[in-house]
Amino acid sequence: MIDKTLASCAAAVADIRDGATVMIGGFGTAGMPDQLIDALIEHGARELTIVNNNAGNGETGLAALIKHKRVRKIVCSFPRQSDSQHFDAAYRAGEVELELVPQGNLAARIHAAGNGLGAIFTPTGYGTELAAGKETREIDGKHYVLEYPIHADVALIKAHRGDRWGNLVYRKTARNFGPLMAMAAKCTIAQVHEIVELGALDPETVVTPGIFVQRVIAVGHKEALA
Amino acid sequence: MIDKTLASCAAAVADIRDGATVMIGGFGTAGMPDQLIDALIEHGARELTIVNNNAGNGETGLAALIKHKRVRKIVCSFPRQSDSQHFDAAYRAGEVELELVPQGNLAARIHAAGNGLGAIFTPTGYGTELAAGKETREIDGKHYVLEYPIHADVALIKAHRGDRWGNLVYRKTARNFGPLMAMAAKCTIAQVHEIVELGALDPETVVTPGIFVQRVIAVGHKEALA
Amino acid sequence: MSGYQRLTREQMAERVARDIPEGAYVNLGIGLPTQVANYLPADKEIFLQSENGLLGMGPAPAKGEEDPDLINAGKQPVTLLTGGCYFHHADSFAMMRGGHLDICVLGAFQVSQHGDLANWSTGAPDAIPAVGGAMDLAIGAKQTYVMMDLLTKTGESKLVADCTYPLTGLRCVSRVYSDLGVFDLGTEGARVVELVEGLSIDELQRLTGLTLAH
Amino acid sequence: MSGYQRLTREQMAERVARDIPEGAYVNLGIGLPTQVANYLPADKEIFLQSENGLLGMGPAPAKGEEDPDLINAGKQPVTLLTGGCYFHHADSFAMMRGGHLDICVLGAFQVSQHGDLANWSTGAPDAIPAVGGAMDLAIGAKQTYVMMDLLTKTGESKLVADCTYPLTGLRCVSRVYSDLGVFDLGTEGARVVELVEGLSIDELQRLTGLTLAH
Repeated sequence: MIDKTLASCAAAVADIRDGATVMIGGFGTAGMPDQLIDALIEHGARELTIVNNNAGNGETGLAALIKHKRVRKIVCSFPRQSDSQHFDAAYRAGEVELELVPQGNLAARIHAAGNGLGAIFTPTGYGTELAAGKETREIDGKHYVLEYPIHADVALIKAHRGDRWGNLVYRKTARNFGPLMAMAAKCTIAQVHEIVELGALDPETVVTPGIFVQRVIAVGHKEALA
Repeated sequence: MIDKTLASCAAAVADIRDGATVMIGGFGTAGMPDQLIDALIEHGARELTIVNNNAGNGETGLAALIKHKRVRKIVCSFPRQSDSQHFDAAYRAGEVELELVPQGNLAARIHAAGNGLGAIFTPTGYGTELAAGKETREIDGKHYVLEYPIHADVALIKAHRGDRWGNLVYRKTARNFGPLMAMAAKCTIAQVHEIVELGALDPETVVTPGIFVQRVIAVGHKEALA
Repeated sequence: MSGYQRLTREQMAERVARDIPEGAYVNLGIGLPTQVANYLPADKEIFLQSENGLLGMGPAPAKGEEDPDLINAGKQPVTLLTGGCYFHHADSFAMMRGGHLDICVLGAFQVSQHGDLANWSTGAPDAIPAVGGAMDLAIGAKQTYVMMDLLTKTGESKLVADCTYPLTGLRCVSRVYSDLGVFDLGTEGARVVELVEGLSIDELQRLTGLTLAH
Repeated sequence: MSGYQRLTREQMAERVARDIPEGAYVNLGIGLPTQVANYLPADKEIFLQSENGLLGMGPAPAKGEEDPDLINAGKQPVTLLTGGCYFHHADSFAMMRGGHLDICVLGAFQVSQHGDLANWSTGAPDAIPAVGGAMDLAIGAKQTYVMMDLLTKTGESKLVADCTYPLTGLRCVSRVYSDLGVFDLGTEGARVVELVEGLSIDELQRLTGLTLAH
């Protein structure tokens, strides 16, 4: 019997190594796998490259990971926010390297990794400084920039429900990067509100098929969730 | 009020022009939009370029379209089958041009069109005669072939349920190319078993959001469908 | 000063809203463009997309009804209309980059008369850069509109011959809605579509330093 | 002829099945490889993927229970296991091309000692070509196994120094399961993993015309 569920977030992140590339789901705090990040902080891996849309909000989740000085580099689209103080400080201190990627290129490059593509000609960023030095090409009268896939050693994502085969469904806009990151990482770890019996998820509505997920951990419902 | 539903397949295909590129959903007969194809035959458009996984089975659907000599070119992965007699005859008679595309490249090229990419480096076909003359590149030690998106004027697809905004859900393996083609065509026409009230489709489980669909026609349930 | 009255931000939002037809798929950028939603006619169905994964975005929820899993691109709580749906980021940006959105409304630091857009960075050497979905939105929609005050607080025109701030996209803005008038942009330069009352073309050319067709 | 007994197709399918571990994600190609499913142990959970959009494929349905919307890549009616799911073609080929499948089992016209595969076309000038998902499967899975009779009906080896038929993929096959033995392939050439009883390496080298490590 295949059972991808684990009892604790600590067990799920225990083999993440120093220097690993870790994708973290979420758009702001929606879909941010807080408990897994807390476990990662506790675990202690350092010199991480983090792929996320943002660079942390407030004091928890990715912001806490940065605060604890575990992050060497961040690949993201929108680091600077009103509550990104820990990133701001680390960046200004030269402790964290930043690779700024337009959000659509970020999604497309993660998607390309999951799909096994070698590179993609993307329309976004052409003629801007974020494409400086990159290969460009005119195709059918439009200009494109060549962008490479973003792969990861580990993806930490948050889903709504999961089963022991790793099938996942998400909740509202907390879905965001989760399904893409699950496809692009060697090991995808999902924290879910609830683990359900095999077969309880409608096969027509599974968003992330289990093949893309290696570990599932139930962290319980938040009060507000329907 | 926006209402994308139409009363008949005939009305839905009435503006398809001679020489149009028409994507047709389906893998074999699963997901093949038979009623829309029948209407297209009746409508009479000629010199069509058809994009489908196959090149017709038996006497109905795409096979009938070929039999009626409406097809100038087929872009597909698997034309030759035990029941592809109409394609076989037209091809041997030199009446139909064939562009043979590996199935994964077909899916990826359609997907690239829907996503606005200019081209993709794909792993499939490298070193084979289906990549002859195509640009190739070694990226991180692997070899890739440059493939271009496939766009269409029209996509004819079959879904299970739809609403007046064009949101669609599919049924089992009849989903196949439908969601991709809907993204890659200027005008996507979906035949569905049933049109439901707005809101009857769970927003978490819509597979094709209405933005990708221009016309929806109910053709009734087949008996066997649960 | 001349005897003209600048449009308020609310009036600008109302003006943009008037040009959005029923059935349009629209992305409203963070900040001022978000206010356009307040002026869309209730009797027309217009589809608002938010790049974090929803189509058919509704108004802000009532107090106490906020759901942290249901937010817009500005990370504010929103609602979903009946008939709306959720999707992941790749599908969301497919909508934006694949030419499926009809209209995108963005703010700007500068727009060139030919439609170049600068709205993500002032190029200040000590600033932390952030781009989000701005570059994707700028080049992806069928029509990209900009909504901005025509002049900076110090009186410099934000509609310029050539952008001096870092670019978001090239030749991507087709129309500018400003507090002083509406402009169509293109290879021929800027054309005045309408002006606030009391403002002359001559005065507008003086304020922008541009030759404006009309 | 020597005193050895070729494996039947059923025995070959059983032999392949024995090497598929619990938890593996597997695509079984059309034709002979499909039979491997009949020999997978019932007490182990192995995930069969079919490229037309399902994971967790179950056995053929009972007579009268066929659903035309639930078929495999060979267009035969199948069932879905509890815990299986459906997806569209892009996601399906992402599984195949993105390195997510552990094992893919294919038939072949020829396999070179270095792992080149020819299984989609005999190159006959009047044949109508068809490739389907063969090229995607060949290069996408972590391990690509081939299952075939070692010799053609006329006695020519299908394990060859270099393929003469049009290629499906380069250096993609890691292992061949044949009616006469099992071979590992790689840059060093073919290595015999096991032989049917009564067959000698010498005889096998004579039949294939290859130098075989063992």
